[in-house]
Amino acid sequence: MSRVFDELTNFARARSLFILHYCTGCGAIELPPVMTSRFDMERLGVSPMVTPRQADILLVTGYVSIKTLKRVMLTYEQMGSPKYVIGICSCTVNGGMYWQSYATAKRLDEYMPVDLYIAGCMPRPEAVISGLRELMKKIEQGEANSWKEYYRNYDYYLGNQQHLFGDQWQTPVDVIGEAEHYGLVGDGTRGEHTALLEQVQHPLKPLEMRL
Amino acid sequence: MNMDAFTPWLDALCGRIDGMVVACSDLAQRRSRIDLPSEELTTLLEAAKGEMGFVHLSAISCVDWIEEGEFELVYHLWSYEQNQLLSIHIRVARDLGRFQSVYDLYRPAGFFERDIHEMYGLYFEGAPDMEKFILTEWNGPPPMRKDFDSEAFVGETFDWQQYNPEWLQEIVAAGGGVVVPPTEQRFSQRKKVDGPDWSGDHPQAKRGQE
Amino acid sequence: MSDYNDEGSLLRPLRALSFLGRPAVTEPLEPRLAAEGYRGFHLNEHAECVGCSSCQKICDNAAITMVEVPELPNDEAKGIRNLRPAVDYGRCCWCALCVDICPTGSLSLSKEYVHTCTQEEIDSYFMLPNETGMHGTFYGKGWQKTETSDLLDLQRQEMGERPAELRVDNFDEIVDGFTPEQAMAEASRCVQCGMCHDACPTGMDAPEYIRSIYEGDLEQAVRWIYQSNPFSHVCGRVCTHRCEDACSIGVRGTPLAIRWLKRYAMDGVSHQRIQEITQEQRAAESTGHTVAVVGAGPAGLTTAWDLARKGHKVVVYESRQQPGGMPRYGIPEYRLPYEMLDRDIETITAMGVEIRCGEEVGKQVTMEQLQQEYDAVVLAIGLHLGRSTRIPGSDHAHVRSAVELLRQVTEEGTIEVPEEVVVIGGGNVAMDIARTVARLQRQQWGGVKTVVTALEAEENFLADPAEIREAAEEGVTICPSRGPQECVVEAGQLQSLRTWGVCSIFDQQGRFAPHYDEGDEQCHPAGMVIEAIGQMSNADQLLGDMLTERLEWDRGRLQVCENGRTSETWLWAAGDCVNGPDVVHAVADGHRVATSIDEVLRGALKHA
Amino acid sequence: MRAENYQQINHPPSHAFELNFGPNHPGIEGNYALQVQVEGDTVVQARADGGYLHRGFEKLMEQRLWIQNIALVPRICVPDPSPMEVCYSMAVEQIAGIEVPERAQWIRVMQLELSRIAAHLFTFGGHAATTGMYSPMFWGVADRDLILDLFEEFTGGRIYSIYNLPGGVRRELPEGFLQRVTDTLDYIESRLPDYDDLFFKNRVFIKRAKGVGVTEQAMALEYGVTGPNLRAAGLPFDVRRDDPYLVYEQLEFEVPTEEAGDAWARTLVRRSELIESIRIVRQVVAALPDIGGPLRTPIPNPLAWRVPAGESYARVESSKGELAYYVVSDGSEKPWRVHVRGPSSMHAVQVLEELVKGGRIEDVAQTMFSLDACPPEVDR
Amino acid sequence: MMLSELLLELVLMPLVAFLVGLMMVLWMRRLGARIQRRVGPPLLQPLYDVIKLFGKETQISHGILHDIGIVMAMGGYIAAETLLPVPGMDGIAAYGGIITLTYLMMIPSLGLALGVGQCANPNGSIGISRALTAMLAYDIPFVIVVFGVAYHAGSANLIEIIDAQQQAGVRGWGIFEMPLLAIAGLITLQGSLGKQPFEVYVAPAEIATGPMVEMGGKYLGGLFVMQAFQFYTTAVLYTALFLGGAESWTALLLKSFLVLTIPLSLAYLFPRYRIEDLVRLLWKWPVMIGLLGVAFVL
Repeated sequence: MSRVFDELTNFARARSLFILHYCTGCGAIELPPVMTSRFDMERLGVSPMVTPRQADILLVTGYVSIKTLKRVMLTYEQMGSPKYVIGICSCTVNGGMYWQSYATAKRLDEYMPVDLYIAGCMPRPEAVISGLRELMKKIEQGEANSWKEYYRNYDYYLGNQQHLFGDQWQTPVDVIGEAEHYGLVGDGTRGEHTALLEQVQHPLKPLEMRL
Repeated sequence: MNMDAFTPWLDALCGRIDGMVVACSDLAQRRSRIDLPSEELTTLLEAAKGEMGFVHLSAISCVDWIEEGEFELVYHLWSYEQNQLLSIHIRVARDLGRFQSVYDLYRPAGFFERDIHEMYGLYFEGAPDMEKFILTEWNGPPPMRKDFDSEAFVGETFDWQQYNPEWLQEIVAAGGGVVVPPTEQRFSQRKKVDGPDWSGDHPQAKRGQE
Repeated sequence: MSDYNDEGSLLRPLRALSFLGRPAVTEPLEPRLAAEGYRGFHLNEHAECVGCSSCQKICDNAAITMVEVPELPNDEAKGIRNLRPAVDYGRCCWCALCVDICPTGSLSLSKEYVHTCTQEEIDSYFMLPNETGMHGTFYGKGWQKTETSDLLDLQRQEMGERPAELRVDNFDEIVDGFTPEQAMAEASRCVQCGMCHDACPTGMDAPEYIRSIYEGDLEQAVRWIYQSNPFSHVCGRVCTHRCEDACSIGVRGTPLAIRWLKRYAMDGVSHQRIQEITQEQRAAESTGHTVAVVGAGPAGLTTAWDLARKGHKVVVYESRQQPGGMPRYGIPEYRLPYEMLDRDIETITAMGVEIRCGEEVGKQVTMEQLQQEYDAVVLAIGLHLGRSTRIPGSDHAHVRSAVELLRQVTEEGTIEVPEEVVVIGGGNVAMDIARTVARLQRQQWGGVKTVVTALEAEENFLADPAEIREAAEEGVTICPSRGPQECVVEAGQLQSLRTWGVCSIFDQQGRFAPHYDEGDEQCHPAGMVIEAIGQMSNADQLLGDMLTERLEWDRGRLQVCENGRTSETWLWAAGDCVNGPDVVHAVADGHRVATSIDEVLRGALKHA
Repeated sequence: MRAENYQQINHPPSHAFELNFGPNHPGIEGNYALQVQVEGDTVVQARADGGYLHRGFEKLMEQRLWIQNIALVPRICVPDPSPMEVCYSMAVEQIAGIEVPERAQWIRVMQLELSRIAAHLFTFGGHAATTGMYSPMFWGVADRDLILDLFEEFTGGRIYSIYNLPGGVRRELPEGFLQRVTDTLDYIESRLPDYDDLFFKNRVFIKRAKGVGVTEQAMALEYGVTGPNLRAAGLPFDVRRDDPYLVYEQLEFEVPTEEAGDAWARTLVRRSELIESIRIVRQVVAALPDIGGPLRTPIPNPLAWRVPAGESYARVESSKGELAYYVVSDGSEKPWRVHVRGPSSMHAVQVLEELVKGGRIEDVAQTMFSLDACPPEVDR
Repeated sequence: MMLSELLLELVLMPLVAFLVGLMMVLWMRRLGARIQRRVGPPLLQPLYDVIKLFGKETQISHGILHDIGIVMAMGGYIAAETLLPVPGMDGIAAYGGIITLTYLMMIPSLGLALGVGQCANPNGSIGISRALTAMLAYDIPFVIVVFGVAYHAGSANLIEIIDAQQQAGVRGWGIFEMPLLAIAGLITLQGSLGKQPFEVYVAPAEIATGPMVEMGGKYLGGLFVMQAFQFYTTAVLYTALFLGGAESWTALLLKSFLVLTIPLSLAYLFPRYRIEDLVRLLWKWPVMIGLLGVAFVL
């Protein structure tokens, strides 16, 4: 019975995907065509959503500057599981054409687990659509579980974040608590970086998350 | 518009302002360049704005001449009346690190000066807002300075993908493999070669030994 | 035009309701075929690509890695490497500059543009473009190089030379040399692939000195040149430029004039300054070893130069009155002014090399003496005897060998030539003698009646195409595909050369066995027939019988190991007498031998 | 999941509170932020916060060869990339003293104007969407896509054309291309009445847009407003006409203006500009077949090309306003300095802060979109 | 009526309402897609959305009131459905009447306000204050319309209102009897559905979807369900008041979809008003027309 239920949810999940409408980089310019009449992603049940709480897919559209990456991390942690991360454009994979820039983060997978990459600089709408369909296939088969990796290897991701944002880095989300809640505590959940986080963690003042 | 008045005005201005040099003035191309001692800047700007209608500050560009130890500031002014662009070049000592703002005369200077401050570390006195804008999360030195090496910073801070696809494994197994990684052939980063190495053996001989 | 004060209407938007009944503009879900000229994933014709890595250089995204593919051909002489570009799509920005700069035109972009992968498959972002495409399906070529988009300058700078009518009656140098602008433009064409370096027998750092020339730093260029070649003036003029055959620009265009650039760099720096520069590399102290070199040609002097540089004492024995060997006695002055050769030799002697001219080994001094006096001896005697066709009548006194004749011209300044001359042979020596004779004929007879006959068809001539063209311009008649049969002698007077047309030169096994069309017979009237069909050496007298016996020989050539050492431990051999005639090979050989001797001597030092 | 797992954030007990517009907010164009102090529905203070799209272009360009930068520049303004590459090329050409063949100049004009049409169609949609009307966005983006199809065909890329090189353009136009340009323009013109019905004559929209974000001419001049935004304030200035480049002098076009300087006036100016651009492209299409000659003045091997020492200030009229490149060469293979003066660096910062102040929350997004501010241009 | 039968109806009516409501959501999205010249979502899209949202692993609650708010929002409508007579099922319509229904239809907004208030997100707060203001704006004409219809029918009981119209034949429908009220009702309908030009409280570009800003998972799912109910309730109510109800389900679906088509397609043609414009408009035109209509009725 629960398997049937799981399959039903996966089936529905694959067919109803809300993309977070967050234009992190230049690839965002090919999203309006994807959303609008010419390529109409609503055909696939994909629609844009404006806040992380509502969204299922975090579409990282190209390079993320370090400043943006902080916000992307906040956003990612606020999204409800199961959540999927798609990295589009070259820049999310290996720095892209900005690989020698001091301002951008180079590899998205160091900071959050990624479900799918779409190649291109920037990928055409058709490529984005193909990517979405690929992701839908994976979700339906229950293979898109990167969000669990974030809990299981939180220490690794947090370490990379601390490396970039400084030791004082913290977010309002208690990831370890969530990991326990989901029963996803793994060997990599806790480690030296989470220990550091516990040391520096302090109650957030109003609107401090504005950064 | 009074197109003919521009050149005489420029000439007259040279007499009024010490050290002002009209480096070139091409009316057909609508571009003129003025070199100026930095302390005369305000005088010139006031004259340009008040007398010739140079109300539009198109941009302030900063150039880091590190070997001369100077920042060059270029004020690009446009006159909607004359349809002429005036580029005013001044030099500021790099070590000093401060200069006076022209915000009072030109509001757009607010953005440009703020930008130059965070990118070059040149502080403008009298500007309303010198807070960081773009680089709020940046702790390093002003990145546009020539002595900041972006690539070195990147090399220290980030890791790259270590691809090892199947086709490469096959090639390696057959005796080939990566020979020239991309960073070795960066033509943009070519240092001027110091010259041949005289001391060793002749390269031909070396190759024979390989 | 819209009016700002128009309040608009609440009802007009309702017209858009008509779209409820109109069709959608949505495209089907499957990806469309991209436009012609689309910039999708890379394609690379592996058969055309030569692995020059220009694509890698133009890509500042550092997206291209050169990967060695062992199964592909690798031929340095032809300028083909088995390297192929692999593209990192985590870096690429699809600007197609790599396509536009590709010297061979093998790179292009396809119309394929969809690639997705999961984190585990991230390796698929790094791929080796081939002819089909990223996923094995060919979607058609998109962006390809066109004439407009080509970023390379395929046309060589025209080298100025004096017109035929001005040069035919004198031995002044023909080419003008590059002007600075030309040299700059020519140097700028270089993509620094280093194919020339790999193809050059002596491994000259051509990319580096071309770069230095482009940067306007001729002294640096000279430094680079002297790194590997003390005969820089000579090679800047008469080198057989293997480098240019390998040049990747030459795949689609005319290769860089690397030889002329070297000439430009050498001429651009004063002789004195060159000597100062070369002294930079002289070893500070002497090793105390002594080496004798027999023959002051390129090979011998290069060996001497290298050894002297490293602090050994070198003495060169030269049988003739002047040093230089073949470049002096075999190459006519209109190609290589002797002044330039003298400069090179001066530079070498300035390094401390002692040249004893007129001391012929075997006469004034014997090999045994050398063996005892010196720690090592180098044999670099060259090939100074002409081969003969041995056809009937070739023993006539007016049937001469080209090398001897050229030597005579150098030594005597001029010789008497008959009104009609026939040259047998299609190589550079044949052209040299033909053009020399043509000049002399012009001086002595006022007109040119020189005929060159060769077995080969014109396109297969061994001589440089430029040489053939210039010879023709100067009035030399070229008769290709003629096989010499007889030097017709009547009443003791040489009358003519009788030739047959050639059907084929080699038999089916590729052996030399010319086949003639006997019906196609011609007689070329000749007061002199000059044979220029190859050279050989004669070392018997020089070496002495004992030594000749002890050494190993193969078809008249001395057998040496790869380092130039003979079966005698104290004796090395270098140059044409080992390798056959080629100046730059001789230089390379000199380096190799010098390195070997230096190692042996130093080893001895260590052991002692 | 319960809230206990989250750290509580207590808000200050005040009727004035802060709202963050962006960086993740549908009312913000691109990745940009505006911190807004609100009392009731009124904005009392606004502070722009950029840098989310900062890539350090100017630094990168100092590290790359002259030609390599061509791939970099279009990325500076994503919605309207063509002026970037043309302007950079022009600046380099000026320093190097390269004449651009006439045919290339005409093609560049076509490219610029097509890009302007595409950018304006995009902006209309974005502007409409900020007021809750999404259909024009769906239409506009879909129609813009037809222009992108044209770009794909003649430049090889939909968005980033990378079609210009210093000295000219990279490729010949494909066969029959001009006809397809005409067809597409015909189509877009035939769509204009639909847009008028739905959008430009929509009473509710006009009501929303009028009086929002007013830049009076004096204020516009003081704040360095340029482009359509300046023309909407009544100053008929257009770089194409008054500081002409390429072959704009040979083309006939109007410089439309409006007096009011509000969001609606800006929209109207853009609409007129769209029509003018179509007119310009038609002139180019008519003229191009008769203009022969090469497409590019050859430049030396890009791996070794050294632009002589010098400087130049090239300006073009982008869809957003006055775009300028200040390029300094020290005679080496790489630029010594490239300064990009994006029009949005004015519009999105000081002008936006000023216009939003005193306005209403619901007009913040509209103000930004009506200014057509482009954050990547600010951040570079 | 048997109690068991009644209970069955009480369960069935919201269920049917939910399903029909989902179809209406789809209808809205398809209408929009048509106008926007595209294909639009597949048939079961609203259902997938709801299932997915309820199936989310993360369900972030901002406190008990947050939960209650959403339950109120849905519950208000579920209760309202039982008061809405449909062919074959009257539920408790006979006991509740139109006045109760009117009150029940306000509960969701209040529930939402309760829940969103707990989220402590300024955008949500602004959104909910706008939503309540809007409710205030459209409730006045709504009450007038309802009053007018009830007065005309001489009963506040929906069953009787429907019966009265059906007996009078097509010409006896409210829309012909009370055209002014019907028009006022239509404008009010637009307001109560919160569709453009009255879409002030979601306003993504202004306040990032207002009340929904902090909603995720089942909370957002609840809102989706609420929207389905809302469409259904308003459409069926309008049908009952002005289109003579329906004897058969075919007629009901036809009529209610037709009714919905008007506001939903208009929604894609207009931008939103500012909130004060909305209040002024709704207090001006529908109230005036409504009062005029009531005057005629009187």
